[in-house]
Amino acid sequence: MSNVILQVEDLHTSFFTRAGEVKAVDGISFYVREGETFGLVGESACGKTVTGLSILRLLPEPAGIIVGGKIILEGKNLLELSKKEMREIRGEKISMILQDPMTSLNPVYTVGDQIGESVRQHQHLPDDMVETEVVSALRLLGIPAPESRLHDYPFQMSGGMRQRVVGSIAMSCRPRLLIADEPTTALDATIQAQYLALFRDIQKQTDVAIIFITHDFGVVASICHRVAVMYAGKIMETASTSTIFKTPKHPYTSALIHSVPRLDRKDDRLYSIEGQPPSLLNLPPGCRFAPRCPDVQDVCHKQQPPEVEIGEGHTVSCWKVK
Amino acid sequence: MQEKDSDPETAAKPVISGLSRRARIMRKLTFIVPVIILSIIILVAIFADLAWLGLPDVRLAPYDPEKISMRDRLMPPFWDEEGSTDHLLGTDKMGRDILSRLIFGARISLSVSLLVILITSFIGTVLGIMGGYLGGRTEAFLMRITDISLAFPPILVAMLLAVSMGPSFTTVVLAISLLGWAPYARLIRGETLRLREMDFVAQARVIGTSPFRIMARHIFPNIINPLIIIMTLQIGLLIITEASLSFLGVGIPPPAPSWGNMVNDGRNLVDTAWWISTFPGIAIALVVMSGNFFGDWLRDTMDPRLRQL
Amino acid sequence: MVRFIIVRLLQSVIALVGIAMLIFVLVRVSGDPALMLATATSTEEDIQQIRVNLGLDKSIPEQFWIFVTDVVKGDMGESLFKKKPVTEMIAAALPNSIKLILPSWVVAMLGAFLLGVLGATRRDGFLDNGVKFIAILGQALPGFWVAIVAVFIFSVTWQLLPTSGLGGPSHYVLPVFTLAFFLLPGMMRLVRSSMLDVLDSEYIKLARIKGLPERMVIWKHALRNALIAPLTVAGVLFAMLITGAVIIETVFSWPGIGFIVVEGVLARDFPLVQAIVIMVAVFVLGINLLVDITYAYIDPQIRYQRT
Amino acid sequence: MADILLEGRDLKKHYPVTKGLLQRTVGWVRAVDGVSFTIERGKTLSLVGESGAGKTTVAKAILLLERLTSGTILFEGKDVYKFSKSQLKMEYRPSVQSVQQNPWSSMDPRMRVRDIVAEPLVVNTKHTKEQIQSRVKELLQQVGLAPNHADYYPHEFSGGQRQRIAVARALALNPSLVVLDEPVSALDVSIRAQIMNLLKDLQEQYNLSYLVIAHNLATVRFMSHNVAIMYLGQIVEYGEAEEVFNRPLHPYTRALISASILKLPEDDVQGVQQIILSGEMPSPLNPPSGCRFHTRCVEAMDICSKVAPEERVIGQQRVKCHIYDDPSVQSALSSGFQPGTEGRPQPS
Repeated sequence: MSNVILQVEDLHTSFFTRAGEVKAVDGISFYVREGETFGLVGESACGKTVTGLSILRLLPEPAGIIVGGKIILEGKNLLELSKKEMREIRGEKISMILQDPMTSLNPVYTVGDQIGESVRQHQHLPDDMVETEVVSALRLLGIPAPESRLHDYPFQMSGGMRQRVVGSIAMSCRPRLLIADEPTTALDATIQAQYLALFRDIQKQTDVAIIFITHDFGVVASICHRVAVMYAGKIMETASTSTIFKTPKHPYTSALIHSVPRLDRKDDRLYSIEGQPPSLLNLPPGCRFAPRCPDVQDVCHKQQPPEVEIGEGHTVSCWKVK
Repeated sequence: MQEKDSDPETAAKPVISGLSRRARIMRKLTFIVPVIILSIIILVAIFADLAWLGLPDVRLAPYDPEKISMRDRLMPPFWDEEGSTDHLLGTDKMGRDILSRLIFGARISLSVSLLVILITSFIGTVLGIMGGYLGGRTEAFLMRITDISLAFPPILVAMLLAVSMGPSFTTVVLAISLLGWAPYARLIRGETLRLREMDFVAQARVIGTSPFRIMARHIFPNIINPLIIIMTLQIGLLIITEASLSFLGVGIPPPAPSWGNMVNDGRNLVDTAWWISTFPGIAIALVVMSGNFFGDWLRDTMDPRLRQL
Repeated sequence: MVRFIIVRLLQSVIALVGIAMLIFVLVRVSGDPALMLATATSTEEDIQQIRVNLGLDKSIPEQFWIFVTDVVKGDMGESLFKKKPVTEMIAAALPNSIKLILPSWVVAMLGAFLLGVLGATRRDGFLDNGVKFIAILGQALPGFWVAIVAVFIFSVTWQLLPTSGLGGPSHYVLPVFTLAFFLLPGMMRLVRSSMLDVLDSEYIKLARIKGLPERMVIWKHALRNALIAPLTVAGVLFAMLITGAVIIETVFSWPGIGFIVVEGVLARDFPLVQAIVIMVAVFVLGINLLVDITYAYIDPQIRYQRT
Repeated sequence: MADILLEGRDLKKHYPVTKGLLQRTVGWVRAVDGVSFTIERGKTLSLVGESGAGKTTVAKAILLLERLTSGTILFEGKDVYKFSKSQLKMEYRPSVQSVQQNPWSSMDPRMRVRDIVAEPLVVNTKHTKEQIQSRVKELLQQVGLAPNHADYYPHEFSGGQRQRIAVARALALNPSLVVLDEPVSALDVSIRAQIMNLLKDLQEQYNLSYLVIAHNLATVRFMSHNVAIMYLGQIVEYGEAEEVFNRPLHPYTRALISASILKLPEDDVQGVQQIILSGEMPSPLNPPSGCRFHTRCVEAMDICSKVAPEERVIGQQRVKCHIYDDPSVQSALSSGFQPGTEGRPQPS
C-alpha cells in the first residue's frame, strides 16, 4: 500500500456573510495515497469545491475562513504555515485544475509563457532549461507539436486542448498532489473520455495523488479508485469505487446512484429523491439528509450519526448502520 | 462551445459579501447622510418662496434675493466682527443677502438639473432600447451621434445657443439636453444588447410576442436599475455644468441668483470678500457629493455588476 | 488590420460631415453676424452689403458647399474680427492648449491608474476608502471654484505661483493640477472597477494556484487585462479636453483653444468657431482611431480578429 | 404510416465566412448540412451530438428563431415557410412551444410567475384576466407547484422548480410539439430525475410530441422513441432509440456510447468495447473532406477521406458509413449480426 500523501482531519470551513455563517464544510476527514485518485462527489453546494480551495488555502477573502481541523501534507499541517511557505507549496507540491478551460488561461499571454512562469517560480532554472521543461510538460499532456504550440495564444485552441494546457501548468513542477475541480464538465463526452484516459496514464508515470471533484457518476466510475460522497458539508460515505456502486450502505449514496439514468438499460421511470437540499444557513440539527431520507428514524432528526468504519477503508455516517 | 452538464454548484453559488463591520457602518452612512442633505435642499428649493401658491411675499429666505442695498455692501458673515446677524452669511458687492440668494439659487439649480434629467433620460432610453434591440439603421445612427457628441462638449453647445437665443432658463436646459442624452443611450444600448441574448427574450419571440411588447414588457423593466443609477449620478454633473455656464456668462442671466452667477460675482474679490464665491461653491459641492454618494450606494445595493458607471 | 482601419476611417468621415453640418447650421442660426459688424451709423444697405461679401445671402446648403470646397483648398475662412486666416489663429492657440492638456492628462492618468489599482487590491482598506473619498470630492467640486480657490491660496496669500497667463514652468503648476484634479476621479473609479472585475476571473485564481507572488499576479496578470476598458476612455478624454478645458483656460487666461472659442462665440465670429469645432472633431476622431489600434497590441485576440 | 406531426426535409443552414476588404465570401460554415427527420405525434425524437453538431440550430429553425438556407419544414404536411402571418399566429406558433436549457436566464427576472406562465395566453388569446389566472393555477398544479407560487419572482425558486415553471408556460396553449433544448443538463442529479419523470407523464397525459436536444446519452435513452446522432452538421445515424442503443452501427455512435456509459474499469458491459477517439474536434469552418468523421474514426478506410458516404437503410436504421457499402455486409446485418463486439463484419 503506497504511503499517505495528504491527511484531512475534521476540516471546518465557513463563509461569514451578512445573512449569517454559511457552514460550507462542517467537519470532514479523509486521506489520499500516492498514485491514487480519490473522488469527492456530490450535488451542488455540498462543499466539494470549498474543500479543494481549503486545502490550497485559496478561499475568497475576507468571507471564507477555515475555522477548524488539520490538513497534513507529508507530515506538515498546512494551516500552520506562513503565507510565504504556503505559496511555495502551491504549484510545486499541490496544484489544481479548474472547471472552465475558456476562462482559466490568461487571454493576453502565450501558452508557453503561462507554463514557463510556474517552472521559473519554483525551479529557478535558466531560460533555455525552462523551455525544455515547458515542452516536456506539454508532451506529458499529449499536446501534438509542442515546440510550435507553445507560441500560440489560448483563443487559438479548442476547449479540450486548453484544458490540456491547464493540465501542463499543473504538472509542470511534478506536484505530489493534484486537485481537479470538475475538469471535464465543460468538455464533450468523447473529449472527456480522452482527458480521463490521459490522466490515468499520467498517474501511472508520475505516481501523483489526485483529488477528483465531480458531480458526474460516470466520471467517478471511470477514473476514481476511492470515493467520498458528500451532502450539505459532510461526508456521508467513503469507500472503494466498486463498493460505492455495488454495495453502498448509506441511503443517500444508494438513492443518488439509483436516480442516475442508465445507458445500458431502458428504465420507464427514474427513482428520484423528493424535496430540496437544505440551506447551509440553518442546517437541521440531526443528520443533514434526514428530511429527505427514505429510511429515516426519529433519532436521525435529533443527533448527527458518528462516522463508523464497517470494512477496510469503508466508513459510513448513518444511524441505520451499526 | 456549448456547455455540457454545467455544474449547477458554480451557477448557484451563495452570494458571499463579507463586508467587515466598519465597512458596513460606512455603507449605512453613505446612504443616510446624502439623503438628509438632498431632502433639506429640495425642501429649501420648494419653499424658497410660496409664489407658486400665489403668496409671493411669504418666503423662507430672509430677504428678496435681488434687493440691492448699497449701504450694507460687502458685509462679511455674522461671526466676523464687521458682520451682523441681519445678514448671516454676509452680502455681495451690491449688498444683496448671500443666504437668500443661496436659497433661491437652490431652486434654480435643482429645477435645471431635474428638467434636463427627465428630457435626456427619456430620449436616451428610447433610442438606447431601439438601437440595442432593433440594431440596423437605428444602431448605426446612434453610434454616429455618439461619435459626434464627443466633439461637442455641452459648454460649447450651450454658448452657441445662449448667444443665438439669448441666455435664459430654457436655453440652458435645451443646450445641455441637445447632446446630453448620448451617455444614457450608450449605456442603455449596452444593457439591451446583453438582455437581447438572454433566453427569456428568445422565449418571448417563440410565442409570437411583437417586438414592441418585448421592448416595453421585457427590456424596459430590466434596465430601470442602471437608468436610476445614472440619473442620480447625473444630478451632480448637471449642477456643475449649469454653474460653469453661468460662470462663463452664458448660463442663467444675472441678476437671477444661480449658484454659478454667485461664484462668478465673487470671482476677482477672492482676497477681499472671500465669502461671496465660497458659500455657493460649498453649496454646489454638498449637493453634488450627496448625489454621487447616493448614486454609489444605489448601484452597490441594486446591481453591483454596474460598477463601471 | 487594414480593412478595420479603412472601415473606421469611413465611419469617422461620416461623423465629421455630420459635425460640420451641425456646427454650420448652429452658427448661422445663432444670430446674424452682419449686425455685429455693423457700426451704429451703418444703414440697412451697408448691412446688406456686409452680408453679400460674407456670402450670407445665399441659401445655407449653397454656403455649405462653398465652405467645403474652400476647406478642401485649405482655406477655412477668415476671422471676422482679427482679420487673420482662421487656421493661423488655431495654429497659435493649439500648442498652448496641448502644453496645458498633455501634462494634466499624464498626471491624471498616472494618478488614476496608481490609485485605482491600489484601491482595488486593498478593498475597504484605509487606502480604498481614501481613494473613494478623493474620487467623490474631485467630481463634486466645480472646476472653476477649485481654480479660484487655488489661485487665492497659492498666488494671492502665499505668493508662490503666478495668478495667470503663460510663462515659465511655475505658470503651469496651478492650471495643470486643477485640470488633473478634475480628470482624476472619473478615471480612477473606472480603473478600480475594471481591476475588480479582472481580479474575480478564473485565470487570476489560476495564477495564485501557481504560487506566484501577489505583486506578480496584480501587476503582470491583472493589470494588462484591466487596461483595456479604461484605455478607450483615457483616449477620448484627452481629445475632449481641447475644448473641455475652457473653464480652466478662462480662469487662468491661458491662450488655448478654449479661450479663443469663448471669445469667438461671444463675438459671433462664426468662421473661427466653425474651424475650431471641425479641427477639434478631426482631433477627437483621430485619437479614437489611435486608441482602437493600440487595443490590438494589448489584446492579441483583437489583433488576430482584425487581420 | 405513423401520424407525422412535423417533418424536416434536407434542412441546411450555412453561415458565410467573409474576408478581405470588400467582405468577399470566401467560404461557408455549413452548421446544418442536409438534415432530414420526422417527429411522430405523441412521440419523442432526440437530436444527440457534441458541440458544433448543429442540433441547437435545427431547434432554432423549427422555432422560427433562425431562417434556413434551404430545405423545408412540414407541419402537419404543410410547408411552414409558406404560412401566412395569420396562419403562423393561429396554427403554428400556439402549437410549437419550447423549454430552454438554463433555468436562470429563461425567465424575465422582473415578472412574477403568474405573468410568466400567462404571457403565451395574453399574447395569443383574447381570454379575460380571470380565465387566464385560473388556467395559470391549473398549469402550476400540473407541474407539481402550489397555486400560491404564482405570486413569487423567479429568483425565489430553485433550478428544478424554475424548470417546472418553464414547462407550465410551454403547456399554456395546449401545444402539440414542445422543443426541449437541454432541459435537464443544468440541474442536479436528483432534481434531474424529477423533471424527466414529469416530462414523460405529461407526454402520456396530453399526447405531446417532444424534440429533445441533448448531449447526455443516458438522458436521451430514457426520454426518446427515436434518435438522430449528429456530427458536424449531419445525421450519421437515425432510427428507433432501442435499436440504435442496442446495436449501434456508426463508429461515432459506438464511440459516444463508450464515452458516456457508466462502467467500472473492471466490469465489461455486454456489447460495448472501450473506444477512445483520438484527435481534436474539427472546426466547422473547414470540415474534413469525404466523411466528416474520418479524421477521428477508428475504422477509417481510405475511401472515407475521399467520398462522403451514402445513406444506407439497414433494418429500421439509417446510417452514413462506408462500412455498409458492401451489400453482403448489409444482408449479414439485417439477419441480426452484432457489429462492434466481434470487430467489423467480414464480407462473406
